[in-house]
Amino acid sequence: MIDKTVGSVADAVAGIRDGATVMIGGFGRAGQPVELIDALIAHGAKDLTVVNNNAGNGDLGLAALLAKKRVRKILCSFPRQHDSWVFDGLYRAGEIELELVPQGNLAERIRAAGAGIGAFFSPTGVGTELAEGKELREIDGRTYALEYPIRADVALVSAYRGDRWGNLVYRETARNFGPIMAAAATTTIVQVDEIVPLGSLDPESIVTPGIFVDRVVAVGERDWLRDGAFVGGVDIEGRPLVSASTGSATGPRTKADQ
Amino acid sequence: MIDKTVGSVADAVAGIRDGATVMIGGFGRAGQPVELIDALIAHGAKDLTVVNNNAGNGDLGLAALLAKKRVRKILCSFPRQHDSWVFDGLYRAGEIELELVPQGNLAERIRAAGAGIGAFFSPTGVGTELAEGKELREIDGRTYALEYPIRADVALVSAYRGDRWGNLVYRETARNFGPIMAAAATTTIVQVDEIVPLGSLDPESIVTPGIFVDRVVAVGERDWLRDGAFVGGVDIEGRPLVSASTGSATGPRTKADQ
Amino acid sequence: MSTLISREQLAARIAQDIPEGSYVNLGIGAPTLVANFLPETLEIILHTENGLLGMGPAPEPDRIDPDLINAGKQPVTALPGAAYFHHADSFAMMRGGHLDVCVLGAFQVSERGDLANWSTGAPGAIPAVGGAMDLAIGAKNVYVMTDLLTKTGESKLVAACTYPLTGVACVTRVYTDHAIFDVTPEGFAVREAFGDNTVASLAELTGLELREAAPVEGN
Amino acid sequence: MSTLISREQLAARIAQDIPEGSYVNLGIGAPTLVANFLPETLEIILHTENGLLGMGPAPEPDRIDPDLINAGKQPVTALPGAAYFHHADSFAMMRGGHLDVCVLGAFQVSERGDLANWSTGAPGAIPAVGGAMDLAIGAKNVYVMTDLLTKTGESKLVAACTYPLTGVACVTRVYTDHAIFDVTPEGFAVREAFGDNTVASLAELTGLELREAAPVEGN
Repeated sequence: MIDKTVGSVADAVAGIRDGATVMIGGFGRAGQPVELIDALIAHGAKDLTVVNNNAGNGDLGLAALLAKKRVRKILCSFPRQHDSWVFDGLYRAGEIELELVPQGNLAERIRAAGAGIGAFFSPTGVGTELAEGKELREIDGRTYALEYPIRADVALVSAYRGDRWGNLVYRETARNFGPIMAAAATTTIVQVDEIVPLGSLDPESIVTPGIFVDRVVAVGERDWLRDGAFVGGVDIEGRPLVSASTGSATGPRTKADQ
Repeated sequence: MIDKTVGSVADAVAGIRDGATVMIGGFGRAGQPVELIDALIAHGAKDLTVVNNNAGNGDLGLAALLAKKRVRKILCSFPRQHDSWVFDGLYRAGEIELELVPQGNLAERIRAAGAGIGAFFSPTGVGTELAEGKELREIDGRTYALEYPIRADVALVSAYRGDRWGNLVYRETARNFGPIMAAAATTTIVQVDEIVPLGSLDPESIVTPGIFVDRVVAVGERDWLRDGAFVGGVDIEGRPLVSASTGSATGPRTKADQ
Repeated sequence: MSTLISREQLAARIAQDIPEGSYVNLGIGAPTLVANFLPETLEIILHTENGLLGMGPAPEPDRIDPDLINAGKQPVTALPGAAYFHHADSFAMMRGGHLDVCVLGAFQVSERGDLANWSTGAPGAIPAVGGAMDLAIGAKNVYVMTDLLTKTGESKLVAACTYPLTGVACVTRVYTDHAIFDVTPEGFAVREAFGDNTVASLAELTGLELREAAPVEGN
Repeated sequence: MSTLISREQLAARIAQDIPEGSYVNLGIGAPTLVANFLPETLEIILHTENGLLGMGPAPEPDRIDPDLINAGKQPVTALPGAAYFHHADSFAMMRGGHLDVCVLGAFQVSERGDLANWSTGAPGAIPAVGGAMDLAIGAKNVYVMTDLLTKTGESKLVAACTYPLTGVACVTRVYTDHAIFDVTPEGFAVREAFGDNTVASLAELTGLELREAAPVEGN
């Protein structure tokens, strides 16, 4: 019997080496595998290269991993956010290396790794400083820059439900980078709300087939769901709303981030 | 109100020009938009370039279009099948041009067109006669050949259900080339079993978002379903099985085809 | 002082130019306002690059869903007919030219349609680009929504951008608080001047040679 | 005449070398037989390149579903845990090296592992390649299943292929009716000789220098 499920997040992240390249799913908070990141922090691997769209929000999840100085380098499209103070401090202190990649090139380079593409010509970024030094080519009257795959040793992904073969479905825009990172890493580790019996995910609707998944761990239902139904009652960070008499738990959002 | 539905297959294929490049979905019979092809035959457009995995089976669908000598050139991966007599005859008579493309390069080149990729390096076919004349490059110790997008003026696609925004779901392995062809053509025309009310397709399970679709026409439920449930009772070509006393309607299959 | 229209008026004006059935990406910041002025009677499908077509308005505060956000990481809703997809599919959609319109902010737009909107190049600033470069080169029509002048009075329409570029020759039209400008092979053309602005007064403000845009049928 | 094992025996022998949990693509023709010998007690996940992982056996005749076929366009079923996907995703899976094993037929295999299995190059033949080239270069282990000799007695193991190639240096192992051969940097090595076949007799049949394969632990 194939059983990719593991009993704890500690077991899930076991074996991640110092110096590993680790893809971490999520766009901001949505789809960020917070429990797996916490387990990675406890696990202790250091000198990591991290691939994520952002560079951490607030003090939890990826930001906490950065704060522990476990990350040597980060590849991302949008590190600077209103609550990216952990990254900001490290960057200004020269304690973390940044490779800035336009978001679509980031996504397509990750896909290329999983899809066995050696390199591809992208129109994004051509003529800007982010394409400096890249090979350019005019094809059918348009100029493209050559982009290479981004591979990883490990991907940490947050999905919604999974089965023991590693088949996954996601929830809403928390899908984001999960499916492509799952395919681009040597070892793909997934946290889900719930592990469901084999055959209960609709084969027409599985987003990540189990072939891309190595380990699956259940971390319990997200706070804004009950038995799979949306009930709300949280702020955008997923924190419970407090009653009006004591004020909202939601901090002020000073500006929108990308 | 956005309404991409049209009332007849004739309306659906209206405006297809002589000389157009037409992608036609399907892998063999599965997912082949037979009713749209019949409408295209009636419409009369000629001198077409067709992109399909195969080059027609039996005497219906794509084979019928070929038999009418409406197709100047075909791009496909597997023209030769036990029942590809129409193509075989035209090819031997020099009446049709063939561009043979390995199936994965065919799929990826179609995807590249829809995804705005200028070209990509593929390992498939390198060192074979199908990569002769292509630009080669060694990347990380492996040799790749440069492949260019395949675009089309029109895509004819068969899906399972669609809504008036053009959102689509497919059925089983009849999905095959539909989603990527829908994205690679200037005008995408889709036949579905049934047009369902907007909002009745699960947004997590829509395979082709309506942005890639221009026209949708309902052609009625496939013969092996009843009210969406599989009932069987047909052969692999979709023809009703006859009773055992009169023999099977299924012709002998002499060998497997790819 | 010449007539200025408010940011809301400008958002409403842009909304007028978006026909029913368009697939539209509204960049973070001011362009998001355009959504408030799209007529409810028209079906216009909003794309957010983090994986959703058919984005709806913000939810009530107690119905915020942290899994359902826009590119600005603000809570949104999904309309009937919406579809979710992953990041590679979402940016394929953009890069492949499937969006009809995107509306972006700008630091500068050049006469040939170069856009600078992601970095001022200030020393010590932390660079961040997000999806800006993909949006700039991906949509069929790239509309810029901006004040014409910076806070210190310099024109954001320029002969050549001095800030780092987001995309080359990608902008279709610039909607400003003074006027609407088309990007043409001959440089900026004034499509519509608000209030007492004129081609001449705008030329003086921008320091550029301007002309009147040729009429277009519909949009 | 040396001992030959039957095609069924060979399929069974290949099945033995496929561990539980493997993702496997069985090429059209003889390799399809391997599925009949995969133990029902083991979960081995079959891929078919037309968009399905978790392929099951053929259905009963009155339960044929024309939408559910394999790469050979024969009716199949889907097991619990199956997943459907489109062609670009399916071939990305192959090209990306995610399949553990594929089993293919062959016209010829060369000492360096070149495979020829799609065309005899005969004049007038209609060329057709399908997914053969993608399978040849995509799987972690490319197993060939074939008779050792052609009907006219020539060896299919050759110093260099004379038929058009499907892939270069891609074959891992060749399962024949006479013996199993590993492809190694030093050419073919006999992993297992059936019946009274020996390295020496096989060398004579193939006209190649052969050696015994080094033992491997497990598979």
